[in-house]
Amino acid sequence: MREKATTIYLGPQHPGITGNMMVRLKVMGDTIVSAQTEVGYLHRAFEKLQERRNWLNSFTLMCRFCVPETDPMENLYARAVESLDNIEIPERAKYIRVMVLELARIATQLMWYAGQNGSLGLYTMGQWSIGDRDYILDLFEQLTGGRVYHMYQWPGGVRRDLPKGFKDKVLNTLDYLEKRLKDYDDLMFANSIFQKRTQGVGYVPKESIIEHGVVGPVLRGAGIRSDIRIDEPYEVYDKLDFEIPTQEGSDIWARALVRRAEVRQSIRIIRQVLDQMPKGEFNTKIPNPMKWRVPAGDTYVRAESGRGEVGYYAVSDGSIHPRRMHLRGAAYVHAITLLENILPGQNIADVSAIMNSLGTCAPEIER
Amino acid sequence: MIAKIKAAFPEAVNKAYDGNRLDFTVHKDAIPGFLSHMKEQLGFRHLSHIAYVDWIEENEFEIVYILWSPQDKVKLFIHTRIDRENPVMENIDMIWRQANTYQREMKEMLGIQFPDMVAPDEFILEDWDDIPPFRRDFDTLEYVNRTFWHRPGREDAQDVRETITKRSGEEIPDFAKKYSR
Amino acid sequence: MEYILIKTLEAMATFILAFLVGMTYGGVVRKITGRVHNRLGPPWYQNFIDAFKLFSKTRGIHHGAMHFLGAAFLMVTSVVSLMIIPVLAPGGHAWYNSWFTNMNFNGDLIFLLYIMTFGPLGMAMGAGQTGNPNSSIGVTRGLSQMVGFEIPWVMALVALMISYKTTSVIDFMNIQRETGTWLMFANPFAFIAAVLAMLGMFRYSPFDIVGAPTELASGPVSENGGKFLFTMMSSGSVFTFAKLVLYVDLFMGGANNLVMLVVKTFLLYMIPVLYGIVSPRYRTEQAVRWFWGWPTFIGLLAILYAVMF
Amino acid sequence: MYNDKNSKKIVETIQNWARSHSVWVLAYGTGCGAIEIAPTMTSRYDAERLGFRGAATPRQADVMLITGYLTVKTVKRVVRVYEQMQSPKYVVGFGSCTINGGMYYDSYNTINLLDKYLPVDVYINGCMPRPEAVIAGLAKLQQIIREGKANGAEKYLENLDWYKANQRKIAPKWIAKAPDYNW
Repeated sequence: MREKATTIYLGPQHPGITGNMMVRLKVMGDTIVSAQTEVGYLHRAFEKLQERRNWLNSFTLMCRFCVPETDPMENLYARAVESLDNIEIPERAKYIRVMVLELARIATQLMWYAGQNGSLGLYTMGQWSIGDRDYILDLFEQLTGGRVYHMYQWPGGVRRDLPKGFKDKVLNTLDYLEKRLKDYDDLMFANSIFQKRTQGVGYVPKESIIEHGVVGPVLRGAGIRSDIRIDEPYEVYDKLDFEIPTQEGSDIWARALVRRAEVRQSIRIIRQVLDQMPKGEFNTKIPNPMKWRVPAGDTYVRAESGRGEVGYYAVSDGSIHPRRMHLRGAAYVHAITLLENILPGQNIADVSAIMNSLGTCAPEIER
Repeated sequence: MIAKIKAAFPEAVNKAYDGNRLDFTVHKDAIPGFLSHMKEQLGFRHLSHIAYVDWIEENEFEIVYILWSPQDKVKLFIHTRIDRENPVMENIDMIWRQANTYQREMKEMLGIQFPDMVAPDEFILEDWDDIPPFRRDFDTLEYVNRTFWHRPGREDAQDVRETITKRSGEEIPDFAKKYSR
Repeated sequence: MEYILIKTLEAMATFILAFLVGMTYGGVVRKITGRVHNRLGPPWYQNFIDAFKLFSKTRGIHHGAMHFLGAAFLMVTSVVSLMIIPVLAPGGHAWYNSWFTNMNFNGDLIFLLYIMTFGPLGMAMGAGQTGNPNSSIGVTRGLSQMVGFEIPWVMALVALMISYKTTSVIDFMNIQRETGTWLMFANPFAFIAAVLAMLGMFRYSPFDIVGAPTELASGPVSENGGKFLFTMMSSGSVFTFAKLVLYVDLFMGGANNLVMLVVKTFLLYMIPVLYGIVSPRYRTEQAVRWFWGWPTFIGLLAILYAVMF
Repeated sequence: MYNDKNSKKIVETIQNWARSHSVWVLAYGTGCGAIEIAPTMTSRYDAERLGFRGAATPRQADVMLITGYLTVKTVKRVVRVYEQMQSPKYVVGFGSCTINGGMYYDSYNTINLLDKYLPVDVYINGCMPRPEAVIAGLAKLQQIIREGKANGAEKYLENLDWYKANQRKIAPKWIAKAPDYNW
């Protein structure tokens, strides 16, 4: 049976692939018999380069880990260094960080709207949501100076305070987004063809959740209420009031509903943050970065990104260079073993949709 | 929790930390039994991370398994050291399938051998015939100079600090002198 | 001799008209899609620039003789079906009317049914020659989709044939002129079934499963660039125009002059386009199942209607 | 009459104008710059109004955007994809990583100079370039196409040995397996 199967190389040059990776499919007709991922097209060896940078220079490498969602990585690095060096950051910095993280989450989910619908052939959705994502990037640009790469949440707080009138801008953008989300629902979730394409497709069985380390929207789409923001609250998430949406079904449709609800929760969180944000300092002074020696030790911090749990293991040996930095990405476990596990038996038309709904992010896998 | 683990594995050495962190050091042969016991009995269901450090001074590799217990909300760090000369490690991808990916990366980046692991040879690198790149004795800049080209900079490119001192007459601190060109 | 010469000139005029109108429709569709996408969109003449650019590519890779046949079959199909279909209604009084009465004959509807399935077969040969797995999968999808929408389409035509005892397009147009009612009102079920089949015929979403870019990089044409793609593009636009004209002739009483022709065809063309902009893509078996559901049922109704009344 | 010099020149001018106004971009995000291609192509900065449009396969594409750093593993694929494209074809280097390696200048897995391996027509600097910068670079590409100066493919064919030598230096085993110029 395997002998008659034809091999199809999906990627690296393929419009349906999220990021620069390859999936080698053996198909019989339209049904996939076996799948084998091949990654490594984006390997830049960050963790090797950080052995040659000092503690502040390696911070600028951080946001390059996962391009669609850069802020959780910066947050991880800042918190790792702070916990190694026992830096206490002011309250206002924590609130600003939470606001930036949630804005980044909204931007990521809008990017996901585009990818999911583009993989299903509904290109109008992609045009709309990426056009609206740019308004969030404008907020980032005014706040940090960069559209995609921010380098904003550095060890010791954030790099600069909120500009004048920034709060009103954020609120206007959120109001606009809430209006647009209704249109998205009408175009996407109320669409019978979209439901036909997604319901029951890309099913992640319950028994493979533990052994594959499934996290994030995929886990919540399987009906398990797990989120790093409530499991071990990291900035001021324990003072905020928000829900963790879950769905039964564990297919693309369930994950889509989870992400749809997460955007609304993020908007709610940002509103609370802007209300409760205290006055005061936004940064604690860090020692001179040229000769900043972080005391020896190791730590592991985790954060919840739009694709799930991202963790960061940092080791310092008391020198001006980091000893070892190791990122744990959500896509690192989703896009390789889990994808190879659930692809056989699926239709070849659904591969890119499944990859999008698993939150595949190729640069995060290879780092 | 510490007592439970101690009862099961008396030889495990633990290190005290505050917060929700448990820290154990286990010999490498006991790793699969230890991990499966943690997963099945003590509820550390989620393998969060497998990190690896190259301690070239002690001539050892360190592998850190980080588990997470959803109901107790506890992080468990399991350190183990293996020899750097002939690195061989136990395969655990029958406990957590995702460990297969981590082990492929370790095999490629440090050259650690996992005897009974089923996986393709190449993970990230392709046709790599140098020493495994994440060992600390692999000098990446030297490799770059040997393999690629650097674009020559402009001759009139000034060092930023010198330009600033020329303009404003400020003093360069001593520590910064050794960084300036 | 002069007769043949004049006929040839008229045929060339028809072809040029079809080419211009078809390409312009393509550009206008891109413009409309862009407007729906909240953006400006390309100019309406963008397709002409694209076609000329493709034509002036200096290198074209081919994969053997069959590869050429793929493009050639498409061109032959579109041109022949255009030559069979009468572009303008007989009774018109415009000075150019006599140009566009092409070589139609009794029973040309049967011939059209055959020739319109001819192009995909040639495409299949060409795509098989390229050796690209995406192409072969796309061809399989295309043929299965064709099997899907051919059934309601044939049912609609059979209903018309039964009720009017003719298989000539010209006769249908004459009947509509004499009775004064368009066939879309005379036999509405046939019209609905034919329009539903048209959704699949024009291969806009949700039935663009043949060349789905995110699934199998543009499918059968994925190995064709340069002049091959130019041939396919132009033949596709000519074929679009031919099919639209056929629909107008059969159901909307034809057109007496070019303005009416453009108006009617454009209105018909907007049905698949506007439906496609807001809908995702079906899977292959879903598409076939859809065609064999309501459209086929409505086709049956049309035949019953034709038999009874 | 066709072989007349002036008529040839006129045809060339018209062809270059058409090429400059219909540029199909190959959908191949080789690096992190690809994240800014989406806003460039979609509704805010609408590049299709200038004639840019995505092409799914190398056979149909005119320009390849090297979006950011190129790892050694990707260079091999990029070279093959570039050789499968049909001339006239153009390459746009994207971001400072393609110019001088950028912040990965000392990474063992990313190349530093793109123009040692492929003929680059236009460089867009920045890390990463904003959509406005991308559109400006593409407009520059349109301009040099219109002037008939975008002859990267001819340059590549003329100095094929030099390019192949450079590619062999980083990928010795792979190029040995592949044919010299594979369509």
